[in-house]
Amino acid sequence: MIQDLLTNAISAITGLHLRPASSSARETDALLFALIGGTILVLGLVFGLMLYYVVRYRHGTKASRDGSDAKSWRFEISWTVATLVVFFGLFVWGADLYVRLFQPPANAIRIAVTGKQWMWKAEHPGGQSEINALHVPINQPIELLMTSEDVIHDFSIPAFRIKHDVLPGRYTSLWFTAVEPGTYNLFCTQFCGTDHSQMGGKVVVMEAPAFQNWLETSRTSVGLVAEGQVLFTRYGCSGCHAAGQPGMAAARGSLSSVRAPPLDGVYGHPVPLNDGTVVIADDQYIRDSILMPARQIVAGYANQMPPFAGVVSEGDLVRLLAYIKSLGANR
Amino acid sequence: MSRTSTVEDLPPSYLNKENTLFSWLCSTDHKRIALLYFGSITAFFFLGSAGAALMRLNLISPAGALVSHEGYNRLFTLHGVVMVWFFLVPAVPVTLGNFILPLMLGARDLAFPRLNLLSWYLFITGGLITLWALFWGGLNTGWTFYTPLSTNYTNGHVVLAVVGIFISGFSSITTGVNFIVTIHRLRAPGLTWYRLPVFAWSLYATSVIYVLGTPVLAMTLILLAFERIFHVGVFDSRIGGDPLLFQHLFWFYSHPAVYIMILPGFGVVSEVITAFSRKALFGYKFVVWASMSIAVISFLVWGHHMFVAGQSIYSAIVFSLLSYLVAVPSAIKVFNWLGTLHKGHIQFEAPMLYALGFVGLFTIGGLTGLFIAALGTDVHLTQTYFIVAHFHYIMVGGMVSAFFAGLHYWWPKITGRMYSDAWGRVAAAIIFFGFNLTFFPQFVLGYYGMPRRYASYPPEYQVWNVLSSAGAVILAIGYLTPLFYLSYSLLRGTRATENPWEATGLEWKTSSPPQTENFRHIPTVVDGPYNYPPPHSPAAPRHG
Amino acid sequence: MAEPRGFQYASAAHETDTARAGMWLFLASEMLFFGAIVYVWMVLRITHPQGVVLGTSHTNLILGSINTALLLTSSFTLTLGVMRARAGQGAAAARCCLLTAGLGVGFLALKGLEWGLDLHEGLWPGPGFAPWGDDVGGARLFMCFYWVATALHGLHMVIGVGLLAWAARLAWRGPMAGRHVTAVEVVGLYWSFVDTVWLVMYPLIYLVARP
Amino acid sequence: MIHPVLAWILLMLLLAVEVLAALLHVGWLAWAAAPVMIVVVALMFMHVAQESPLRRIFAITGLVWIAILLSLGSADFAARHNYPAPQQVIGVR
Repeated sequence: MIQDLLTNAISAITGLHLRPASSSARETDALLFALIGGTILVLGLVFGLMLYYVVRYRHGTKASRDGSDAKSWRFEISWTVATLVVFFGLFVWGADLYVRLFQPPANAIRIAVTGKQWMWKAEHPGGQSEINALHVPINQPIELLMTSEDVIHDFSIPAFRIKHDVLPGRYTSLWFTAVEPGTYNLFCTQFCGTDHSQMGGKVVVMEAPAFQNWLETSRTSVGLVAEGQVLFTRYGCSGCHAAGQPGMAAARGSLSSVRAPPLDGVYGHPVPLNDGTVVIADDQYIRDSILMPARQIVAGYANQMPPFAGVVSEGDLVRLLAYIKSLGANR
Repeated sequence: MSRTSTVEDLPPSYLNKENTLFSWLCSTDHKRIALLYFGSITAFFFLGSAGAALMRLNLISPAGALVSHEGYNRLFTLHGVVMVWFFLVPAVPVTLGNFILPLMLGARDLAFPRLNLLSWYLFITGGLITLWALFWGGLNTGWTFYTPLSTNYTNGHVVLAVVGIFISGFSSITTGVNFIVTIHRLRAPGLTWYRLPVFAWSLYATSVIYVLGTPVLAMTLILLAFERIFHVGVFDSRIGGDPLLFQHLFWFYSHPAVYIMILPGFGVVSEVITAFSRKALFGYKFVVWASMSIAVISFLVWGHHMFVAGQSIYSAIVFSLLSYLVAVPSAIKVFNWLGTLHKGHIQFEAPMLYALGFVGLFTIGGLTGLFIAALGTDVHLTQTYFIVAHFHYIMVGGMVSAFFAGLHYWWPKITGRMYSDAWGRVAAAIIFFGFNLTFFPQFVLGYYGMPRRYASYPPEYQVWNVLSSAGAVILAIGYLTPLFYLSYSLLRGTRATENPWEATGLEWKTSSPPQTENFRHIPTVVDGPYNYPPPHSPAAPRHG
Repeated sequence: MAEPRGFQYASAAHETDTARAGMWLFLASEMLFFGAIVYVWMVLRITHPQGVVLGTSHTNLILGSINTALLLTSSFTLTLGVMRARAGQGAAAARCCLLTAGLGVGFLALKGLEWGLDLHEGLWPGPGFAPWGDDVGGARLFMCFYWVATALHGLHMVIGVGLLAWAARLAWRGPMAGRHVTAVEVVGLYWSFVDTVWLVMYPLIYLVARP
Repeated sequence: MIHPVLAWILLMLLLAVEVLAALLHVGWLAWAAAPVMIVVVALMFMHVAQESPLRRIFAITGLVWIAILLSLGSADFAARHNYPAPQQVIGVR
């Protein structure tokens, strides 16, 4: 726990997890640092003058007050004009960046992104689809064509310094060129209801050969798992069971507010039950736990889950199983 | 004068004229109505703060330490709705403004005293209805009520909350009408426009926004309620409606509303800084017209809340440019306050400390506003904790500090009692420190990309969140301290003289607390505001 | 010179003047209220031109026009009332107020009839929406605008009728000095304002996009 | 001051013009008649011309603010092209 905190602290304070990872991110950072520099200068001036004045001109000092009612309009005009000029410069700089963020290059690969409460689905041109994840090759412009099935969401990748709202009934777009391989956070940043803070995932930036490999391998089995994940949300499983975010699940596991056992890393592993026995979580166990949850209760939890027998069709059950199986590797 | 004297010993004033509950609840005296408002907004402030405290507690742990996701969503909705509509928007105008404005103008009351009382009843009715919605079933849309989440996808009591906000909106409009007409029609003889104290000007500017912005919010809320009740409406994308239309309408009010919150603060701080620098306001006319131009330009910039929302990029560019324009008058004010300090005779009573804190925190808030007015950086920073930090620097660091500055400054006039200045200074220092510790880390979190309105978050954000929560504890102590020493002052404070700060302004030319008619004889004004004479002798204490 | 009722005023004229100023400022606020719904119409006109045309083609031009005439006439009768009140003819002023209120009730009755016909025709934007053609969705959006705009205007009319009754009562009873004139004048301002709101709504609903 | 009866007759004529314009598809005339009618009501019935400058300023301010809302607000919709995305459509036959 302490060690975790320390590691997190170092990463958090240095911002290592947020080095600019796209071509535009570096430009955004340049403007940001210019703004930070200017802010420090102005703050220094304001705080400095304020402190200097309140000390020098505090009641009772002998500092000269002559000429304190001198005409002020020269000062007024000069600082008004000065701020106007600086502000106009900042405006032009920011607007230039923004306009370019809205003009995807012609050779961009188009990936369709759909947001819904509370998950992201991405579909590649080759038919590969993924849930709460986005795999992209490095140094290749990517354009996301995004829409929502319900409320307004927002697709945000802080490491790329970009985000855009995802609206129902129309397409919006976002483009980037990743320049650093790695795995980055993906967030929904427009408040979208109960599990808004869970509506995220990972953006994985890969070298071209690795990405080709990923495309080849994910063409097949991903279908059932992806559909299973949709059902996992639709049947309300995700309301209580943490899944698909190992870090989050681990953090949750240590807390008393958890209402149901997290499902990451469950499949194929031993599960202690509250009658003292231990079972291996195989297909039959998962199946029984969905249809008749009261039969086997995981140690440390109360049974609050309704039975899904007669609710979940056999086809859906297969997909849910595939999804929960896929979580087995997340330990 | 004995420290233990009771109300009955005092000379006749608005406080001891009649003291039945009925006489307070049916009073049309602006001073008593101001106190009714004081009571209600203090309650709302501590309620909203409690929501914030629970949120900060929850965010100590990445997975959420306290409440479920739904619980967290309800908490920040409660915090936002209560703080925005039932504390920040009314705060200074309806309390300090209501009390001081007629005194400042040399008037016996506002132009429409019964309307003033009605506005309090509207406010409290709207407030109670909204509270009912917030507690009975809860609300999880955020204070912004974005469609279609609020219309078709939430099961909170949206309509009820909207009705409450709608009703309290009427209170804003009636207050605004009352103030503007009063300033036009009830100034004392000789009190020309350029002799008006800046506080009166800033209330005028605020009222302009009340009167012209609030009705648009009212219509927006009606359209929202229509859509929620009938499952069809102009924002419904399923039949081709546009959710962005809601955002345009909503921000047309809600951006100027930000200036409703801060403009009166500008006024208070101008009064306090001049009084404790014993010097006229530097560039009085510039400060006045800066307030008035903010009231106008603030209506031209609402689109900067929608840079990544899907509006046309041409609109975004225009709104960005206009947003920079509205920053200019704010910058002018900061420079003018500094100019006022220059070659003054500065004293450090509690109100002055709060005012200086305001200048510092408002400057930080204003400068970080430039980051998000710039389109390129806004794309990264918007919807993150950077936004949260930015507007809290303006709203809490700025506005609440100004509210405290004004409260301490006019406290002797309102209550007729002095408070412990030492405790006031201690509280000001605690608040300044606690505030920075709470909200500065949120700038860093925002830059690192942590989204706002998150009940749980990836663990790499924890350190800064813990720092922020620690600051919140200190801030809470800072806000509770005045509650104690001001309550003590109410009961046992020494009697205040007519003008304990030796300040200018008509409000100091009547007894403390004032009588029901405000003035025995309406004063005639012969000179401009802040006409402070040079101090009698360099080291002489001014009072005591 | 009559004594003012409020102790904060120098004279009764000061008080009357201030009341009128307050009403004008409130009307400025009301302008923005209805301005917002005009804005909605404008956006629909830009984004759904065909839908707005389809919606407009189903509105009842005859009833709408009769109502406009009624409302204009009511504003006229109230202006006569204000003139009577200023001339000190309390009873005549009260009669004008009541006549105006009667015309207002007539407007509301016709409006109710129109709403009934609209519902019968299937113009409610919910399920069972009848109009068919290009951009039905846009027509439904237009009908959302129509119902909200007319309902809110109607609500203002109802309030106006109440205010007229109040002003008529004051004018009937009181010596026509001071506040009775003020009451009729201020109510007159409000009523004529609601009239101008209808003068904006009328073309937006019935005329401009009529095919 | 013109007698209100004349104003009323003028308004009725303008109303007739408006209706005819709509029936004969002269769109601009329907547009143009309405502001004239509003001006007539404001001048003849609300006595704007006789009002003090203060109250005229109040009225004009309201109009200016509406202009802000309409112009800046509709600029976005005029300058934007929405690419509609398929979604569930409710209640249409």
